[in-house]
Amino acid sequence: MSENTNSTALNYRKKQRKEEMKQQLITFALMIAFTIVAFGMVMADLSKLFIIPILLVLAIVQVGFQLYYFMHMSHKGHEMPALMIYGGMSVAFLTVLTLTVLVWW
Amino acid sequence: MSHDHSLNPEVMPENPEKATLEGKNKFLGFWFFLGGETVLFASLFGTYLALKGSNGSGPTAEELFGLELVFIMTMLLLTSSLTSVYAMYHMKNNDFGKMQLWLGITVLLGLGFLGCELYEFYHYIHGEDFTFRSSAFGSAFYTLVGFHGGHVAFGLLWITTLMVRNAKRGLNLYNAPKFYIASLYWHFIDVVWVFIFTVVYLIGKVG
Amino acid sequence: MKGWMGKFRALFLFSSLLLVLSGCGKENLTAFVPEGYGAEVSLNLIIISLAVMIFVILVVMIVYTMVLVKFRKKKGQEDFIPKQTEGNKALEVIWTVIPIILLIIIAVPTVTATFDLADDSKAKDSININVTGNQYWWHFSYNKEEIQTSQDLYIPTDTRVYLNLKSSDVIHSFWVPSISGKMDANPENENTMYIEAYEEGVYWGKCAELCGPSHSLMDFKVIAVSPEEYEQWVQDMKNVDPEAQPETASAQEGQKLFQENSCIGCHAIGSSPAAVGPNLTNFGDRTRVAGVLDHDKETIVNWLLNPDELKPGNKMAGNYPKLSEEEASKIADYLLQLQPSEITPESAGNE
Amino acid sequence: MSTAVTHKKGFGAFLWDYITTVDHKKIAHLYLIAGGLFFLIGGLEAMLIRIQLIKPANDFVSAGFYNEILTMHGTTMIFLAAMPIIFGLMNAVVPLQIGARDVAFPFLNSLGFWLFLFGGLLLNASWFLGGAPDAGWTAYAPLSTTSPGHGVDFYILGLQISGAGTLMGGINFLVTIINMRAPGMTYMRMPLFTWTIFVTSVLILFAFPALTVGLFLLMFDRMFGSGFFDPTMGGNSVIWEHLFWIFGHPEVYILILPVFGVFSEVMSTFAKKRLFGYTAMVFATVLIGFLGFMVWAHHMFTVGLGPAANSIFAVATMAIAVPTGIKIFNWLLTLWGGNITVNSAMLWSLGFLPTFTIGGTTGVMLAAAAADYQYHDSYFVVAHFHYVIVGGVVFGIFAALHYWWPKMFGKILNEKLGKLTFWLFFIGFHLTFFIQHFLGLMGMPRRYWVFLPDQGLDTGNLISTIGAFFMAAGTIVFLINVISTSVKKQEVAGDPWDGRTLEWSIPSPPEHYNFKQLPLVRGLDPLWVEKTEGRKEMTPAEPLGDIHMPNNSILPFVMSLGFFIAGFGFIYQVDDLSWLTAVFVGMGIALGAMFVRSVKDDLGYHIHKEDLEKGAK
Ligand code: HEA
Ligand code: HEA
Ligand SMILES: [Cu+2]
Repeated sequence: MSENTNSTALNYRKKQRKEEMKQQLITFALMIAFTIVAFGMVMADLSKLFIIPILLVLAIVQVGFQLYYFMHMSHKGHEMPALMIYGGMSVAFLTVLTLTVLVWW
Repeated sequence: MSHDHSLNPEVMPENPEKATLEGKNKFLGFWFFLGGETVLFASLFGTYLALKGSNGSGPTAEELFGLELVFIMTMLLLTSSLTSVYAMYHMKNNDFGKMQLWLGITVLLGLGFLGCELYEFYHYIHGEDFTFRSSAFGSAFYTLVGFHGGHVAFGLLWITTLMVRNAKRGLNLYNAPKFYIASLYWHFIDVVWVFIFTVVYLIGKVG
Repeated sequence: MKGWMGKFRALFLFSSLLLVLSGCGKENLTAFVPEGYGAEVSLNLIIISLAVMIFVILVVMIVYTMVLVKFRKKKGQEDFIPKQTEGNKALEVIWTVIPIILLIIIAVPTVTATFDLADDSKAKDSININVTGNQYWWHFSYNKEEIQTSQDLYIPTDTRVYLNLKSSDVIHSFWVPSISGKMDANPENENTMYIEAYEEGVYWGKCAELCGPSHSLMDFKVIAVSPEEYEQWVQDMKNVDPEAQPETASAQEGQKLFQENSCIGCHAIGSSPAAVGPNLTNFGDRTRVAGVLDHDKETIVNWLLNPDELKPGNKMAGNYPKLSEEEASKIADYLLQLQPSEITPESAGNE
Repeated sequence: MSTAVTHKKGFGAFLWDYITTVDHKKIAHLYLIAGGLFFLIGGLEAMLIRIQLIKPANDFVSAGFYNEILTMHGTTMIFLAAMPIIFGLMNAVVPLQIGARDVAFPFLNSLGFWLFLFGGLLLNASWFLGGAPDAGWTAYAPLSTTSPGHGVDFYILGLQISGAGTLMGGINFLVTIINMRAPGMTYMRMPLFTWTIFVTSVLILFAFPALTVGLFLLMFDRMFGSGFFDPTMGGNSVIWEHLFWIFGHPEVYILILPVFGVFSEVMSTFAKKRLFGYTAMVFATVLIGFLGFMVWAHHMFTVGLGPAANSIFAVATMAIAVPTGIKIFNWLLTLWGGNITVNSAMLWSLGFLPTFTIGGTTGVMLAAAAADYQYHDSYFVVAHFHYVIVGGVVFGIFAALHYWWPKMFGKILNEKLGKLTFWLFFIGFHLTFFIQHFLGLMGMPRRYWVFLPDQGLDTGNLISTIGAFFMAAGTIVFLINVISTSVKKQEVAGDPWDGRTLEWSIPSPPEHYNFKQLPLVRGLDPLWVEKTEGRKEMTPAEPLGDIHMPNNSILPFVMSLGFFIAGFGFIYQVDDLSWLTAVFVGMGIALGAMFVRSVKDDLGYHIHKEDLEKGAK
């Protein structure tokens, strides 16, 4: 590989990263917005049945942002990490579900 | 091939954290560890949810929690997540100084978060007489939030150690994976916090 | 009920056969001879699943034997390299589908039976008994009738009796194999199950959840009597006078000792709810002392002198002043004459 | 066991070598020795149980002591014997089977072992320090939270420490299998043992955290006054049951899957056939692992979860019979049409098939919730799980030891003694446990210190105890075999069984770098592929070059020792706060060692090409 192609490749990569950084900033803005919405809804004292599902959805989307944008799970080479994270999440889901539903008074 | 190839690479490759076999292993192993941590925190969340009504004669979640401080803490931690993204951005551009700078900011934000949390606990214990031993709810609350806080503290220690240790010698293929997984860990802490502020504080407040 | 009884006869024959094969279990204890509804439902399910399992095991064993007979290395063929087969789609489908069918055959009655045994829709109109597990004894309180008793649970035959199980300390499990399967008594919530005995009898019950050193000594009895006898028992128990004077002098002194030595602080006689120790209202009618020991004066004296030796870790030991042998004997006399009812285990045809 | 080289070095150096080693083959030896010792201890406890139950109302041991023995028997066998021995096998074999020079994290590998060992020692120290845990291996609260003395504290800290080691092992093997396979070794060419270890590691990764949390909560309740399981504070003991079984059920598959792998290897080797239905076997393994996480409440049918939950978990549990059945029939068909050599390793495998089928089918019977109301916590359950655990896991371990002994130690175990071991153990096993199915239904609950006379339980228990003595005899014959083999002078070639997989393509025992040149894998059963084409060795995938090796380290030992000391501190600070010093000292040592580890570069070293060539004959 000659010096030249090497550096153009490097520049290209740099540019790509800049693009990505921009995306991440947008993600961040969204996360902040979501958080504010979540807190706002609770402070506004809306109906419980209405808020709780929305709160959970907001949280899940935020976590998706973290995983896919901040932790780069969308990049290639993350197949196994994704598999194990989803595996962990399924077990986590069952665990939380059981402990909320099947421990009774 | 010299011994310290990974310490003095001629060129930084595109993904320095995954350029060596050791790096690849660390990267993968750490992700898997996070998969396990997911179950760990799920068990704590489940326990908390099962016990959050058991406040005995003490305050309920709704009476106890205030949202202002939690909001500030959330902002601090979310921002620190972004700053550690910046740090990794500069790592990939092989700009060690900027990476250290952003990591430093991350640590400061984390410290802020931890400070708020300690203040909150102090307030509950001395102001509200709500402790680890008050009721099953108390035990579950402090355990869940405390486990997260412990993770934050460990993360701060870890990142600081990495920064200090490598301050003089800069970035190389041996420490790049270490920086990278520390930042993954930091994001994960944020992921857990998102659920804590949603499930514990916000839903707790809603009742 | 009649249909079930018919089947029950057939089952009885089958299970007797099993018992012969297995060298017998104790009647009134074994789950192989169901004497109650729950045990019968469970045994039906056991037999269905056992039949399927025997079929599965037979199939495996037949193939296995053929393999061992036909394909062991033979003299002169040491170097024979068999064909390297990769697999066989048809076979694989067969041994996936057939087990699924077999499992459905078990799953359907399982689900039916599970819902059947959990049915408490009629609980309101039936006899309800609160059962409390304690280290290491059982307490029964008939809430409608204000009757309190321990260790021996009297129930009428052919009637569904609902039990509300709870524990006062650690987890216990209520099990009377010949009448019904078990249900845990948890410390923080109440579990409901029902039992129904077909025939009069005294059935052995056991604690089935590890609860401490004397876990294996936490036996109790279910005494099933005819509904008329049960009614009478209820009347007798309701009319108990806790202060009644015993007849013999020794027993009278025993009564005094019983009160002075603070026995009464933990135990109770009459319908006041029990606290730390078993209710002794009908102690004289018991089949066993402390659940497992022979019911005679000597044993009771020994028990009073040194309960920990007979039942390690029980909560009576050390909680009352030391007794002389004479005192113990008097207390035993007092206790043995506590026979408020004519309905006793004998009425059910003892053991 | 010891090579000539180590002898020359003297015993001190030999010991130091093992304490600091990061070589997976030596760590395997450590796991096998420690696990083997714990197996003997657990077996001794089993013998005490059986002697106590030889006749009704026996008073050979006291009631409290019986509970300690039975708790320690279960805990020791599962956590300190079966799992570590399996870890030993996977350390010995997996890197060789995938054509790797090492595991992904050699340092963590060593740390995992020392954590397990120190955790196990801590647990067993309880015997000498006022009494062992006595709440059953399941440690149900509130019995465990209220159990007097320190027994349960030892249980908590011992398992916490050794559990951390296990989790590391799991992650390590996952990464090893994913990242370190030799060129050409695709996933669908991996030997079945490697596949089962892969799935097992996933199970470890997701199951152990639940136990970790459960143990923490138990610890907080016992030591720091929290109220998770204390009903008076609003706690709920059912949470512990869930957490324990969310871990506990996958745990039993963590035990059984690796030996499924072992049997697959042994049967195909000695039938001289490739594994029948390889793809289906892989699929079944994954499916068992997957389903294993959805069935835990079948241990809780009598807790009162309600008929809907019970039914769901019952049906989910039954579903596991399908993939397991696929395995059983694939093994039978592997043997079908083969040219079967029946040696010791094969005997254990052949003994396994009917035994495990019985144990598995009784498992499905247990899964029928309404019937389980009768079986639960009775000897029927004891019979079931010994049929699958002893008839599956222990038989599998014996099969694996006979099969891989030459690879690990360069010597073949004596065949005559091997067969004697098998027959004694096999007969004893069925004598002991078959009758227990009936005992259970005849009304004998488990965890009973005594059973009463006149309840029809005498004969069955007597037979059961007699059987246990046969098993003990079998075990002793095996020990004799091991000792006499290791003192014998004997040379074994790399490939004594005409093997099929990569581990048989290198010398026995292998060099510490395993493969001089990484092999090129050209199919399933790579060595067999080469053999059918008339070659005796693997084709290398790379030219001879320098080999990078990790440095030995004492730090894992030090770290584990630190946790061990801190463990004592935690246990005794309840009585006397000055024990907190031990907590600080211990944690200080452990954290200090971690600190050293993280600031000191550990780049390993290289074995040079020239030295490798010199070594070549
Ligand atoms: C290695 C360990 C191991 C294994 C592999 C298994 C395998 C299984 N186990 Fe077992 N089990 C234990 C270890 C194990 N178990 C332990 C230790 C306990 C007690 C813990 C304690 O309380 O202390 C226990 C307890 C236990 C219970 C709780 C009992 C109770 O406490 O009341 C149940 C209930 O469902 C159960 C079910 C099963 C089932 C359905 C399987 C299945 O995986 C079995 C599948 C296999 C087969 C079915 C055979 C082969 C299949 C065929 C030939 C195909 C055709 C078959 C059919 C159509 C049926 N087990
Ligand atoms: C891997 C798991 C495993 C293994 C291998 C075994 C092996 C054996 N187990 Fe057990 N067992 C459990 C796991 C296991 N068990 C569990 C989890 C429980 C439940 C505990 C609880 O309820 O909490 C249990 C419970 C249990 C009980 C029920 C106790 C009760 O409920 O009261 C019984 C009773 O018979 C028993 C017997 C045996 C026997 C006879 C063996 C035999 O196979 C053992 C054979 C081995 C030997 C006999 C070794 C002999 C060695 C020597 C004699 C040499 C000694 C010398 C030196 C030390 C130098 N086990
Ligand atoms: Cu299970």
